[in-house]
Amino acid sequence: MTITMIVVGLMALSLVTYVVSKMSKGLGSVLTILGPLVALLFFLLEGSGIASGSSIGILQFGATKLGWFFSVTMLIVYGCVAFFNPYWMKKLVHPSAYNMLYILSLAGTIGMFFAVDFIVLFIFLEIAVFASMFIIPFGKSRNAAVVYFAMSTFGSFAFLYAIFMMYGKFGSFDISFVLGQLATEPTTAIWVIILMGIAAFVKLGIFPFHIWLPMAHGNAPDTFSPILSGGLVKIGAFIAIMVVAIAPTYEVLKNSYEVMGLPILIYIVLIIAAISMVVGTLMAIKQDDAKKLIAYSSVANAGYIIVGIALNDQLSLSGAMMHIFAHAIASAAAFLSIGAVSYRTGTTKISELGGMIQKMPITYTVYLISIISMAGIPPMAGFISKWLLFQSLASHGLMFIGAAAFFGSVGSFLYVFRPLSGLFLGQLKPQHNHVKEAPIFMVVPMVILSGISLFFGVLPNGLLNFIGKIQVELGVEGITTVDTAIMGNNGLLDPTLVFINFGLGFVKAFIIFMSLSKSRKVGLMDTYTAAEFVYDPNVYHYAKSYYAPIERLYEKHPDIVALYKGLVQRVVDLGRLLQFIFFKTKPGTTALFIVLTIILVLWGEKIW
Amino acid sequence: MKRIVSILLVVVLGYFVYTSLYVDGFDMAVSDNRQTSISDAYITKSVTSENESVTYMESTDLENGSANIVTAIVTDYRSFDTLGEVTVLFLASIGVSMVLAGFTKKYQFKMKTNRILKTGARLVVGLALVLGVYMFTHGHLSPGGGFPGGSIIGASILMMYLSEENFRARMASFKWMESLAGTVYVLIGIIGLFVATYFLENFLPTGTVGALVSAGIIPIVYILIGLKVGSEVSGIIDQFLTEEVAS
Amino acid sequence: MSQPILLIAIPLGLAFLSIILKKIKVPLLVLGLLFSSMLVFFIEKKSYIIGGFKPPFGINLVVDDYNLYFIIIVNVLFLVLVLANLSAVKPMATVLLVASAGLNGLLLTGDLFNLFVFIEIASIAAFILLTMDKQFLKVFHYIIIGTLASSLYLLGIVILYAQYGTLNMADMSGLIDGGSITPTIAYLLIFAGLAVEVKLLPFNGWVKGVLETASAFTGPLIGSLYAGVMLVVFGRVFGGVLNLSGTMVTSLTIIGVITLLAGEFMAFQSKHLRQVWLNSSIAQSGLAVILFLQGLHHVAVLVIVANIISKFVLYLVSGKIAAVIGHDKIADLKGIFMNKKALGIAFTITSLSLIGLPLFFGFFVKINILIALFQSSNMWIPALVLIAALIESAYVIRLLVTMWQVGEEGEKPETIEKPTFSLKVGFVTCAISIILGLMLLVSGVYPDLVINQSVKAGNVLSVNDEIQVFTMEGGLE
Amino acid sequence: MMIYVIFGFVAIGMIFSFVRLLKGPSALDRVVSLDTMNVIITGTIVLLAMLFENVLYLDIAIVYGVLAFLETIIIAKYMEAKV
Amino acid sequence: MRKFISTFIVLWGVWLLISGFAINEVILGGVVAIILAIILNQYFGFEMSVLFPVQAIKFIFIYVPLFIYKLVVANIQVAVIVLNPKLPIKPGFVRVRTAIESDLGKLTLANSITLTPGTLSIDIRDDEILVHWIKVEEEKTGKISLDFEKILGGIFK
Amino acid sequence: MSIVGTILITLGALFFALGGLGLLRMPDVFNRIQAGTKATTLGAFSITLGVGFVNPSWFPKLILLIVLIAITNPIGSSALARAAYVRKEKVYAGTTGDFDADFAPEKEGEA
Amino acid sequence: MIQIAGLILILIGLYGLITKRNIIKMIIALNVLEIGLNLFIVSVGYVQDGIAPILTEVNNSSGLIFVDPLPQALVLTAIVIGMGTTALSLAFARKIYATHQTFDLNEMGVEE
Ligand code: NA
Ligand code: NA
Repeated sequence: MTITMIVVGLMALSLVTYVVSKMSKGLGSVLTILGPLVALLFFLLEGSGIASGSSIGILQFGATKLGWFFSVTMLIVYGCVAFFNPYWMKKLVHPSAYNMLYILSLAGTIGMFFAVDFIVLFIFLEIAVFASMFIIPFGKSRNAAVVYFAMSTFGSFAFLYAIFMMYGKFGSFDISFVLGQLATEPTTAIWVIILMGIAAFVKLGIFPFHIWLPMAHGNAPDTFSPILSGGLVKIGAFIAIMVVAIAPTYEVLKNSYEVMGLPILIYIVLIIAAISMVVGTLMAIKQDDAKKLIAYSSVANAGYIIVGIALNDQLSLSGAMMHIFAHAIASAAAFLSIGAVSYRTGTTKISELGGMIQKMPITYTVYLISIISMAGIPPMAGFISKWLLFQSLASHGLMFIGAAAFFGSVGSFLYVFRPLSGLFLGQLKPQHNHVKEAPIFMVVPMVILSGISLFFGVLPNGLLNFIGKIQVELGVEGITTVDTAIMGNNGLLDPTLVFINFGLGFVKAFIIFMSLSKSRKVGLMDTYTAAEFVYDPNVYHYAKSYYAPIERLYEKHPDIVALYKGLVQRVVDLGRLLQFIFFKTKPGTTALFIVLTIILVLWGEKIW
Repeated sequence: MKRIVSILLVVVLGYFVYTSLYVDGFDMAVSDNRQTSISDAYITKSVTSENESVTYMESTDLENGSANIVTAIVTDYRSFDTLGEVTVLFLASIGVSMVLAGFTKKYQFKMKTNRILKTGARLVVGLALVLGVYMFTHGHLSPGGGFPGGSIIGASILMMYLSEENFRARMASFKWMESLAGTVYVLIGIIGLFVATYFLENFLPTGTVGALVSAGIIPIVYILIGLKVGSEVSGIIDQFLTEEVAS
Repeated sequence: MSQPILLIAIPLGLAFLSIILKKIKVPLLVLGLLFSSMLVFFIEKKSYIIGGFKPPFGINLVVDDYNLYFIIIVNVLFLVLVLANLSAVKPMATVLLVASAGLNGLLLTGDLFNLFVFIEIASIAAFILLTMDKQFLKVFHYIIIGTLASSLYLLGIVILYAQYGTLNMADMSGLIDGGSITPTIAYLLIFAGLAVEVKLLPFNGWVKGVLETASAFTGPLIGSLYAGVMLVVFGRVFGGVLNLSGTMVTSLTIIGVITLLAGEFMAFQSKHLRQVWLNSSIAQSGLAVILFLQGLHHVAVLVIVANIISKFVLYLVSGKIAAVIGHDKIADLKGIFMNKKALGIAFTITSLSLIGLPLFFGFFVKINILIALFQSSNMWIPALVLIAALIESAYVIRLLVTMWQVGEEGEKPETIEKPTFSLKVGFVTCAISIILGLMLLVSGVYPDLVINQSVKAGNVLSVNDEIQVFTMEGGLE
Repeated sequence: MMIYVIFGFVAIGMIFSFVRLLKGPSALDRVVSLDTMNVIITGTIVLLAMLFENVLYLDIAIVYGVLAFLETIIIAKYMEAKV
Repeated sequence: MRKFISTFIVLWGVWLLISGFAINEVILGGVVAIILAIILNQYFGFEMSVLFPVQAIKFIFIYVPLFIYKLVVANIQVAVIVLNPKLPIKPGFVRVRTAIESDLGKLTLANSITLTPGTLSIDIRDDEILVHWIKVEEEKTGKISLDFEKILGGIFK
Repeated sequence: MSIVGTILITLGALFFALGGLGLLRMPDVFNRIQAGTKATTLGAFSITLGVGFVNPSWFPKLILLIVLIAITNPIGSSALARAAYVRKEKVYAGTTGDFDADFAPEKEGEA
Repeated sequence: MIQIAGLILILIGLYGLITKRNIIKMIIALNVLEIGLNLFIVSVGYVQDGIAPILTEVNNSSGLIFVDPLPQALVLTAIVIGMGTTALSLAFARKIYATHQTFDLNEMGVEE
């Protein structure tokens, strides 16, 4: 099996899926499971040395470890999430289209990761974008898709412009060749770096390009939110790595003004990443919708990824890649668990739920593990990556960024706890009494993902060693590991040891909890206030206005969305104005315009 | 205010156009180069062969035997333009009748007939009709031709409408004339393509320059144009002199 | 007898005949168009003399790489359009025959004055055809401005005639390239005349009134075929005959750029389907004009081809929708495709091609535009082109999402009842839309034939050996 | 020499009529002056025929005469109807 | 038939006046005149008696000279008025009776009145002609058309 | 022969001038029609005839032209005068007779 | 001279088109413009001492100096085409009048 065959195969499969789905929705949705799993199998069997395959026209792929890493991550997410698809067939308005686009977006991402030439990369990038874009409105929002696509296209076009700037200078679209030449054209290079950086930011959902993320992730069908958050945003990370690690960015910037020993541009990027962490965290805290909450957490996590990539050293880059993987798995799992709850209850609003732990304990556990990983708490994979990043930040002495990262980590406790307590803990609502645990084929993938989070949190070194090889491929010193421990700048981290400690602590806590269990469960309807029966207990549900005191602190925060809305309104106004001027006319006005134009052009001729 | 601005604009435009045409090096007065160009060949009728000179009532079998050189251009050298022009008029007449489709009752002026006019117009109509026919049968010899000839026919119909309250032209027969004339024009073109080599080729002998029977298909084409234009103009006039009938 | 003149003569002859053979008008129309659509495949590329007078003395028709494909596209689509609206064409059969002849004349003629005649024929036919939509006042605007435009054009070519003593395009081009004083004003007048026809801002005051109410018949005809042909004419005149240089190029390019951007801005705020497409057409015309002015003829040709086909489908479907629903207010078209998926898919493919997404033909158009612009060291124009494309993407996607999805913002579609009305659209319309959509898809995956043809077409106007294009097969050539 | 005198008279006639055209005061006055000018123009074309020794101008004069008559009666009819 | 022939003759005559008398033109003119006469026959009311040549001669040799004479007189009269700084006019509307019945005759009479001294025909109603007179002399009202009436009465009925 | 021609032509041109003057000087529209039409008609006759004397071979066409003018000019004048009468155009103060209902052209439906 | 007159007529026509709101007046303005244009075209063909381009018994040889016949042919075409468009636009004007009972755009409530 070659990459070309896999990519083309997936694209063909997407069409086949459509046709099959038209005949049988169920069979079609099974294909969406088989597709990524078979592809994943091939990747795992062939390993990172997988053959690229002969080119078809311009479609030429080159095997890289980086691409392999990203592809496998993506395939795990797609493969696991796909198990949910059969359950959603009845809920979707256009199930056949969903299945087709699901596979097509996967094909897009895989194709993009292995492209050797910019245009091919761009083609697959756009395929991934528009395929996923069409799925989003199958969920709750129509505007989300448009916002997603518009922002994404903004990024894509910035990228495209950069591609063509390089093409204009070097006459080629070959990625390695063109990026290799960049250092010879510093002015172009800086523009290219900025434009491609913007593209990466947009795709990854970095502030201030993050607004599409909560809209899209929060409103996409429940089966697709995990893909968006776990998978597709990572395209941005891929582009970011391309900009910083593959392109000779540091070489280009070596003569530029430096802050804290870093080129100013890099430092600005770090600041923006830090803002992302803070904004993402703060916004996540105040979300009532679990899916939006996770989406905002993705914004914060993207900040970590960008920090790691931007610093581009041994620890940071490996941390970034580890985080890409860990976050992909964890956020996919988290979204899936919310999806499972939604499957049973029909809502994802925290305030409308509660006590789901009683009905869906496995789902609860999956969610718990995922958010622990996302918050960077041992013993999950997310902890490893954050530890590496903190190590790198500390070694650079970047205290400000470090502080932001720390704030993000603390804040994440707050926001992950909100659904945990509001949605899973607390009182069960009467209308959810009949709710059962998620069906088995939804449970299996969630458990697998949680297992992965846990496994690489405990034994990350297999993965880290591979990341080290990728780093070497990218020309950065690889991360080094010793047995089960990871070499940091100021010490070793042995995740296994950490896990054992945490495990012991957890066991202790569990024993204490069980032995001291004297509390009584009180039904939600069994509530009195001032000796008065509460007829609408929902108002007093404790998940309602969960963090009201904290939220009040930044109640009147400036809203970036308003800024974008303003921008769109300006476009609309301008359009209206133009239409008014040119079209609300009588023939005489048009004649006047014609005369005026002729005069102006002739005048121009006279002046120049 | 609007008027003043408009005047100003138009004046400025005029100034710019004037300077670019007559001041800035590009001289519209240069006309000599034209005589060495296309028209020169038209005048000496030497587009396809090299004619030294053409003499009235002497030169025979030229590529184009029309004594009126404008006619030569209109119905032969650039006959294709003319076919297009005929088509425009044809379209206009169809368009007018479609736009005014609901207008079917004859338009009556509020006043009764002017008897002086009524009698006089009949005389003039006869004269004008002869004149019109004369023009399109002599287009290759004298000024005029199919278009003015046809227009005069249309004008005489208009005169009839104006002077006689009960007059209605027989539009059906005009339609036939219009249709047949147009079709035959195209057919002549196609015959040129098949019998000779080119579309609209002048495949008949061109005779002696200046003779009534000369210039090959030119007089035929002009007669067709005359009939066609006449019937179209009449049709247009007929349409305009009807008023809308509430349906 | 593969004589291109027959593409003009036969429809004209039939048009004249159809006046008396009223009863078989429609068969005559179909027959004539069928004949044309078949004939186009047998035409050889060369110059055809009319009347036996070699150019520049006589009028000639030119068939070359530049116009051959357009002749094929336009004639076939014309037939297709008539077939799709067969029940509506009866009163217009004669005019349609003339319109067909007019469009062919515009594409074929090698003479500047003859071009004027065909502009008039085509425009007057359009005026009359547009009366089908009963918007007399709006068409009147078009008549006045269209006539003003052709008068300006005529003034321009007469000035050129005064200078060069010829009306033949090839002859004129040779004399102009031979170096003489440049009659700027003539170029500008010709530009103004053609700008009205190709809908450049601010020359296009007539467009909105005419196209926003266009039917499934007049829409594709005026918005796609006429627009395409007029752009081809624009390219022929400004790419092949006149030799613009200096400030003039800049000034006129600015007009093109303004048109492009303003078109997209106006489309973005449009609330009606056909209003969106007409504004989008304006923008695309601006783009094609920019490319012609910059000498990037081959990509301009690509833009025109893509635009003819996509606008054809879009206007056709939009017109049918408006006819069935009674209006085309986008907000009220929620989920309209749910019960007519085949039509929706064709519409979607076409729209996606329009905004240049990969897998669709439009993508290669966009990429090749950028290649060409960057190759000629343009930095600002591609940036603006991309901004325009961004706006276009946004409104097209918004439109598609609306038309495929039911329910209000925030509602889950699965809980909403699907619309029960059915979009009664004839089989022919669906079939046509789908076939054209598939063409965009196929040429989106394998665009090489079209792209290579466009390079040949561009080279007809001005030979450029340096042209690089991006195709599926060869990558960069 | 004579030709100047002749054209001088013609010009005077033309100018006077033109002044009436401009002065009006009623629309009909202007039409009357147009009618008069048409006759003068017809005569002038005949003069030009003599001057250019070209018989073809007479055809033009005849056609002009017919059309001028038509113009006059159309306007008269129109004026009459539009009381 | 008589209508047709008279129409044909007039049309042919006009043609020949325009085109000259070359044989080709005579033939062509004849053909054209026949066709036009057929077409116009239904619209052309006037017809000629068998005495047409006599009428024509009378018309040309008696009416025309009188007409020209009157015309010249009329113009001199107008010229005198116009050139007179005082502009001595005394305009008025008067009615003139005529005994002529044929339309063509009435037309000729009205035209003659228009082109002769100081008078302008405005309209014909039955046997009256409304005339604008530039210098009204009440007693002469009846005489305005007398001369013409006599001659035309001899030609037309 | 051409002397006669020249004289006739000159006279004709003179009449044109007089016609113009009449048109200009006359006080009301009826009088203007009188003055303008008569003078210019005679002028046209005179010129046409004069040209005929200069170029005798043109006589047929010229006669046709004269006949044409002789028919059309008075009719045109009458039509205009009738319009003026119907419209009750302002007349010169001393005009006798008036807009006689008895002779006003019939309105439609009256007759 | 005639050329300038033609240009001035074109400008007057343009002025009329810009300022007039009465559709009949607009048609008239357009016609004025077209007349100016036609005048201009004819004047382009003017040749010093040129005669009308028709061979006659008097001017019997192609060796004489004729004015350029081509612009005259073009003008003939332009006139007829102008006549066609004028007829059509007048028909539209009548139709519009029948609907709106006025020729004035301002009175039709056409949005400015
Ligand atoms: Na025109
Ligand atoms: Na050139």
